[in-house]
Amino acid sequence: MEFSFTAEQEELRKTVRRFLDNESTEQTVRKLMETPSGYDPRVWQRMASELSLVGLAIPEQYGGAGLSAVETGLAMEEMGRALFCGPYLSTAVLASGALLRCASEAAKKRFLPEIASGKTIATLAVAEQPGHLDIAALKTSAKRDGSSYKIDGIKNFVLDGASAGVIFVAAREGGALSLFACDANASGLGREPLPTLDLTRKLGRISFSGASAEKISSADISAPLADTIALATAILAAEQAGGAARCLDMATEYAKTRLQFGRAIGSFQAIKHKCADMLVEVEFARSAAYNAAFAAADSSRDDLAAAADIAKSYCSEAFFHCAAENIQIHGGMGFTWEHPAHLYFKRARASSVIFGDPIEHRDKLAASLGI
Amino acid sequence: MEFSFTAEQEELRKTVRRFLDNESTEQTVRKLMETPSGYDPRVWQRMASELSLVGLAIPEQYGGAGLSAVETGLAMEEMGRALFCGPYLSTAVLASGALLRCASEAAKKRFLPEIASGKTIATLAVAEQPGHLDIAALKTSAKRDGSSYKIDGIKNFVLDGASAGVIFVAAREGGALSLFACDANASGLGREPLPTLDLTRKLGRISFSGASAEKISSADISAPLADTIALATAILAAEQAGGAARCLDMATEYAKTRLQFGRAIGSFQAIKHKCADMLVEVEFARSAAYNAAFAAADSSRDDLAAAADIAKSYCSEAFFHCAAENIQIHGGMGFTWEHPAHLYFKRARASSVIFGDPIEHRDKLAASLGI
Amino acid sequence: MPEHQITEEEVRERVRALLKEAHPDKTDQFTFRGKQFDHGLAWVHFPKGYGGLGISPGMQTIVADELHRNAKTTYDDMAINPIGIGMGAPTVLTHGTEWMKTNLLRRIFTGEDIWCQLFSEPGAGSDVAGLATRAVREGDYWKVNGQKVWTTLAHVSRWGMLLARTNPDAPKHSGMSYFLLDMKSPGVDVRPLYQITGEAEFNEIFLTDVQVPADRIMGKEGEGWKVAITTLMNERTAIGGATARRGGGAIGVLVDLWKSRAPAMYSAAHETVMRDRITRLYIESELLRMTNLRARAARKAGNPGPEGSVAKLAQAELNKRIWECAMDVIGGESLVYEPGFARRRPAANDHPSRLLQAKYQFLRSRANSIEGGTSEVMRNILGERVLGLPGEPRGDKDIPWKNIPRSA
Amino acid sequence: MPEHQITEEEVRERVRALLKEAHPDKTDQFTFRGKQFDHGLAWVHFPKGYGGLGISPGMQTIVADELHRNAKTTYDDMAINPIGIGMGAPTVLTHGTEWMKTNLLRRIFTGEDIWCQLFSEPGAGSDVAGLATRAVREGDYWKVNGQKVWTTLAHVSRWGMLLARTNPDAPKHSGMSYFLLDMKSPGVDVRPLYQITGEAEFNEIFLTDVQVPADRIMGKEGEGWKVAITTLMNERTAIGGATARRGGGAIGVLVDLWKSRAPAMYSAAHETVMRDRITRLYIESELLRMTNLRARAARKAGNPGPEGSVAKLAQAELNKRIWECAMDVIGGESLVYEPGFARRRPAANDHPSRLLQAKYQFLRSRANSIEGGTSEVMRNILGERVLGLPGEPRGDKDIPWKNIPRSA
Repeated sequence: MEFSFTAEQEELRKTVRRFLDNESTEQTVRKLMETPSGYDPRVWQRMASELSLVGLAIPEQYGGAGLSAVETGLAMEEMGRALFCGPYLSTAVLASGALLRCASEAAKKRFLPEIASGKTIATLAVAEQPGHLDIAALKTSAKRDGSSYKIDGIKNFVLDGASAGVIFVAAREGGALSLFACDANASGLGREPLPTLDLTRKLGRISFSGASAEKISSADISAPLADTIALATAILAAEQAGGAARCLDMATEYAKTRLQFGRAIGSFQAIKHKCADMLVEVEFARSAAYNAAFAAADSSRDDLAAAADIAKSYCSEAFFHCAAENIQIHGGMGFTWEHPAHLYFKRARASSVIFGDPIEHRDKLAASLGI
Repeated sequence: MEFSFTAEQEELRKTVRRFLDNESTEQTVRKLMETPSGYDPRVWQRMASELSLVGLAIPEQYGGAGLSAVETGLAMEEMGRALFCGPYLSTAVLASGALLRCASEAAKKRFLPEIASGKTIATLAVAEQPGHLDIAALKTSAKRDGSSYKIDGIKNFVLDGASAGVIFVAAREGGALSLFACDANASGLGREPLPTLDLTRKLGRISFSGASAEKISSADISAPLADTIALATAILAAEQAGGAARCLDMATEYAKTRLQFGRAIGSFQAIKHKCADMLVEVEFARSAAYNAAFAAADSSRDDLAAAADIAKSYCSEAFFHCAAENIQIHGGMGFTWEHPAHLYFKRARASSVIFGDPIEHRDKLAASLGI
Repeated sequence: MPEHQITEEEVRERVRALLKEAHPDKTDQFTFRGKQFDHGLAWVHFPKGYGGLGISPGMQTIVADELHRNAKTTYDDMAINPIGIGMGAPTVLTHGTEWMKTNLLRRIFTGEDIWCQLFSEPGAGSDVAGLATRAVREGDYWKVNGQKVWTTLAHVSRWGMLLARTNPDAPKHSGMSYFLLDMKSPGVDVRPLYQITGEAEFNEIFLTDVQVPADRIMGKEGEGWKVAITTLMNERTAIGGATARRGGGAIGVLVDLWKSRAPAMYSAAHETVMRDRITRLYIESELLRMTNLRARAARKAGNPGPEGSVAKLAQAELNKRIWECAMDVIGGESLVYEPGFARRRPAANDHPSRLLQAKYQFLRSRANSIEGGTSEVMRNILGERVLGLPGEPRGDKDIPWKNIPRSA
Repeated sequence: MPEHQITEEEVRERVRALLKEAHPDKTDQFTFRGKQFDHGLAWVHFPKGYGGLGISPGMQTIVADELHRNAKTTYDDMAINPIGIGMGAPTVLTHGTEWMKTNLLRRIFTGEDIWCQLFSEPGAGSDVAGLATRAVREGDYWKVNGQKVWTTLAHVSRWGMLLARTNPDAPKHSGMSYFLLDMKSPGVDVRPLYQITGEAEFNEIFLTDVQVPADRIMGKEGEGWKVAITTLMNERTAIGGATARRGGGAIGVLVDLWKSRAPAMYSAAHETVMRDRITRLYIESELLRMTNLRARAARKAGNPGPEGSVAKLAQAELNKRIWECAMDVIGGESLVYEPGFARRRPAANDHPSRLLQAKYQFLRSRANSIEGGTSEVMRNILGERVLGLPGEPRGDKDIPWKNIPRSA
């Protein structure tokens, strides 16, 4: 297994970090998190056109950069560090991932360039219940209505569900699961923004009451949809690894400069050893996220699902623990609204649930390993 | 709930500790653990006659001290501290507990005074398999043979199974479970001492091949036998609490006197905070063990099984953790044969398995609480 | 001393006498509690004349019991004036001037005067004795400048217990004095401090040229740390309160949430793993409760052991784990935060449903291991004061405070 | 320098040339490895004449590969002379005298001379630099007195790397010197040190008036710590070895034990909880393996990061948990210890079955977080050297060693 990045990949990381250092400051995050859409269209446009970040993993023939999940993961790791507010996971990972894996050539040609160019914010609506995400149990239904379809059902916890322009929705036509494209303004479509614990990532609840949609897949999408979600799970783990690393950096920096009893608190073993344990977690989280991204990018590997389960279960717990320890190390200050520690803590909690919690991922992994 | 001991109980604790300070020194423990029977008959005799420890919870009419599980628990806590080597759990807790709960008046009159006086070492043979102790699944069978019975089956991990003079065995006559008394010299009885991880507590494997035995119960003993095992579980938890407390004492003492980098290692937070966490565990373990002993002693309470599950699951993990941390705090020295730390570590590991491991106890507790 | 021989029955009689004079169901809080104070039934272990009878503190439960028997209206000290009653009154009794005892204790008990505590500073958290707020003597007054933080109830308080540095040339512990601060004095600026939940339970206090009359000092000049210890000791006792009911408190909410979860929300394997985790938390909650009962029994027997000191550390860490687990029980719904993060002052019973309570407490409980002594400080205390392990080498104890390095 | 341009193919040619001269399947270990040394194929990054070719250490894998291709007999450096090859040779190369390099390196590589390391003492564990073994100059000799401990292989060693105090008046780090000790010298008493498993992997060494010739010093007098650092750095590299195979090593044994457990040994709930725990350990084992691969890739790229330092800490703690879990899988059978605790020297392949291996490793692994740097010391290293956190105030650094308090 190769565990190193090319010079181009390292350069991409630096570029993204520089960009986010300017465009995703704490002040910006706080401003955006109080807005309904939770992102800045100007910045999104720059990410798409100047940095080609939105279409990183979209093939060049569809207007993308033609790179892979490895690059997407690197970019997301940096976004995790910076607590970037924007529809990257929904648009650049889930929606474009689903299009590439499930959709017809015509649909790819139609939607992918719009996504890559930053013109369209899109999302993928799958989950219906608050618990386990079970693709086989999805109930949202589609009924043929002339050349288009009518969708009925409720999709919950849809990433950027209230702000996306196009919603790709997994619905069942009889037994088979298909992918449908539904315009945000379609009649019969109700969108309710959810008040989120993590203000930096917006969620919506979408109710389809005979909402008009276009079918864009041919065969049953259960398998490619699961693959899409495994990909997004791997990329989300990279974001978590970045968040965990940033928490360690914040805690370490504070521990170096905060004096109590006449010494830097980082000179006390209670704090120093917490930081050391966080470091182990951060390095393990990175290994997990990189491995999952490599698995997604390497067509000769067949272990993406397992790698994603490993990455998400570990990175969720590592990020949560680092975010919690960061609060503890900051003491009372870390508990205030004005300090950013709580923003990472809430992000860590919320991202640990999306696509399945750690116990679920371990359950799936164990089943695949015969444990 | 009352959580204090009477002056008499406190005095008993002191007496037991004084006695064990002399009779269960590390040197004695090391000598006895290398012997097959693992105990010193002279000391056992003194415990029985001078201190009345063996018959503590045996009613006076059967030659005992007429006290309760509270006193037995206190005594066992002290034995746990001192790593006492002797058949207390088998003889004074399990065998006499089973007699009191399951046996006929005649059997009580015959066996209990002999046990209380120190004349008879006895044990109770129940478990057959290495896993879960399931009374309903016991297979050892009894067949009537004139006025006595023939027992067939194998009992495993029998406490002091190779040295006890009388073995009380749970066997099935048809569907009903009964208690039988089997002399150690009975024909058809095979006893194999097991090489134990914990050298300070002896175990045997007993095979009954038509071994001659006397039936000493009348009704089915499933319920009172379970009650006996709950009692023994509670008392074993007290022993574990004592062991954990002793490990904390050893670690603390060492941390005060061992100098590295010109300071006592206990002045480093890495060590100090380990000790503090051990202290929390030790106090919780004590609370758990006392509560279980009070539950066993108080006939108005019906929560012995739950209290024993709480106590044993918690005390097992607390003792193991304290024993492991004691080794770690002692560094290389704690890893040597010549230092007693490993004796506690092995005792902790072994006692966590006897009567069911922590997960099993939590499983039972959850079922009883409807969790 | 006849006071020491007052029997339980006599206490009950005194309560009944009080109730004849003023009944809480028929008078207001201030009137009734004022009478309760005058009858010596406010805090029975205080001396006569100061709201007590000079008898064992254990007798207070008899007062509560008898009041409960005879009246529907009951008052909770901790709701009325937690800091005043829990910490202010004992400090005034031990270190206050005669004027303070006579004029302040009764109004603390009635709740007419709410109190707050001004110890912590942005630069002095775990290291309270490192504080930098300066008090300089100017004639009959002390002029105070500095900043305090984490001040509960400051925005409604009449009096503040203020610890300030009066001698920067002395070592840190011996250069502080303890003042009674009139919170309405000019120069006292109280600002809400918003926390992770979006609420402002606490305040920041900016003190600018605040004048404190010279006779408002408690204890002697330079001996403020000694007085502060009295206050802090009473804080720890107040925090160490136990959940007296089996399966009550946080664990009760968790178990209820678990039992009422939607069927088949997760796989069977997931549910089994969660069940073991919840059972483990149940066990630890029970053992914390029992350890508190043991501590209470030991105190009663005049033989306090380490059980009490253990509770603060254990409770803080356990609470966090319970609410984390509750969020996992809630599953996807935990992504949604219905209470919102509106910046405001908290009110009682804000979160009536167990679901909302869990979400709120998940955030709020993060402070449990920080407030009233961080878990790291508690482990130091357990290690050093209970187990007798040596302290760390200290570079900040015997040098002038002004020479100790501190954060900007 | 033409050496630096030796290609992979040229290395393979040199190996084939060696094999023509001496083939391991046909000669004994000493002869073959002696020739390997002479061909510069012992440690290719060493200079010519000292068993190397002065090329990149990465090329050593080419040598191993080519040997493996052409011969059935393979030798494992770590089995033949772990301390001599792993730590002794680099130390001799860097700090040894010309005589040492010429006369010792070849015999280290062949395994004719086994080496051991004499640093740790009963009173100097984590604090190695606090050691008390004294070396006093007497004419052409140093007279050494003291006690060493944890000395692997001392009972079969020809040479020992001895760190001793030559100047007790100097601060601790600058009063030590580094000696090459002939283990057959009079006054060297090697005794087995039995451990928790009943085996004696280690020894205690008692040194009584041992004479060490003055030219057996390595580095300068008083600069022994510098030499010791070279030795220790190579120790850490040796310990940081990764399990290269997915699911191999300890976790492989655990998973095998789990898969082959008796059916229905425990309740379904019990099994599900265990399954989650094993899966968690599997994940962490995989991540440790991957982190080691990342460390290797980073070293290859000349850009070593923190991944390597993380491995020692993580592996020690993980190993303990894996073997604890294995015991829980075994259940009641874990009460039985078939290997026994006979006091003896360990041999290779002592515990062929997975069951016995688990029981043995359960005990043996307790030392993982102590040997080669305790987990507490490793956390200090990670905190200070990797994260840049400040050290603790030290009272033992700048005063004469003899004035530092130490254990009896």
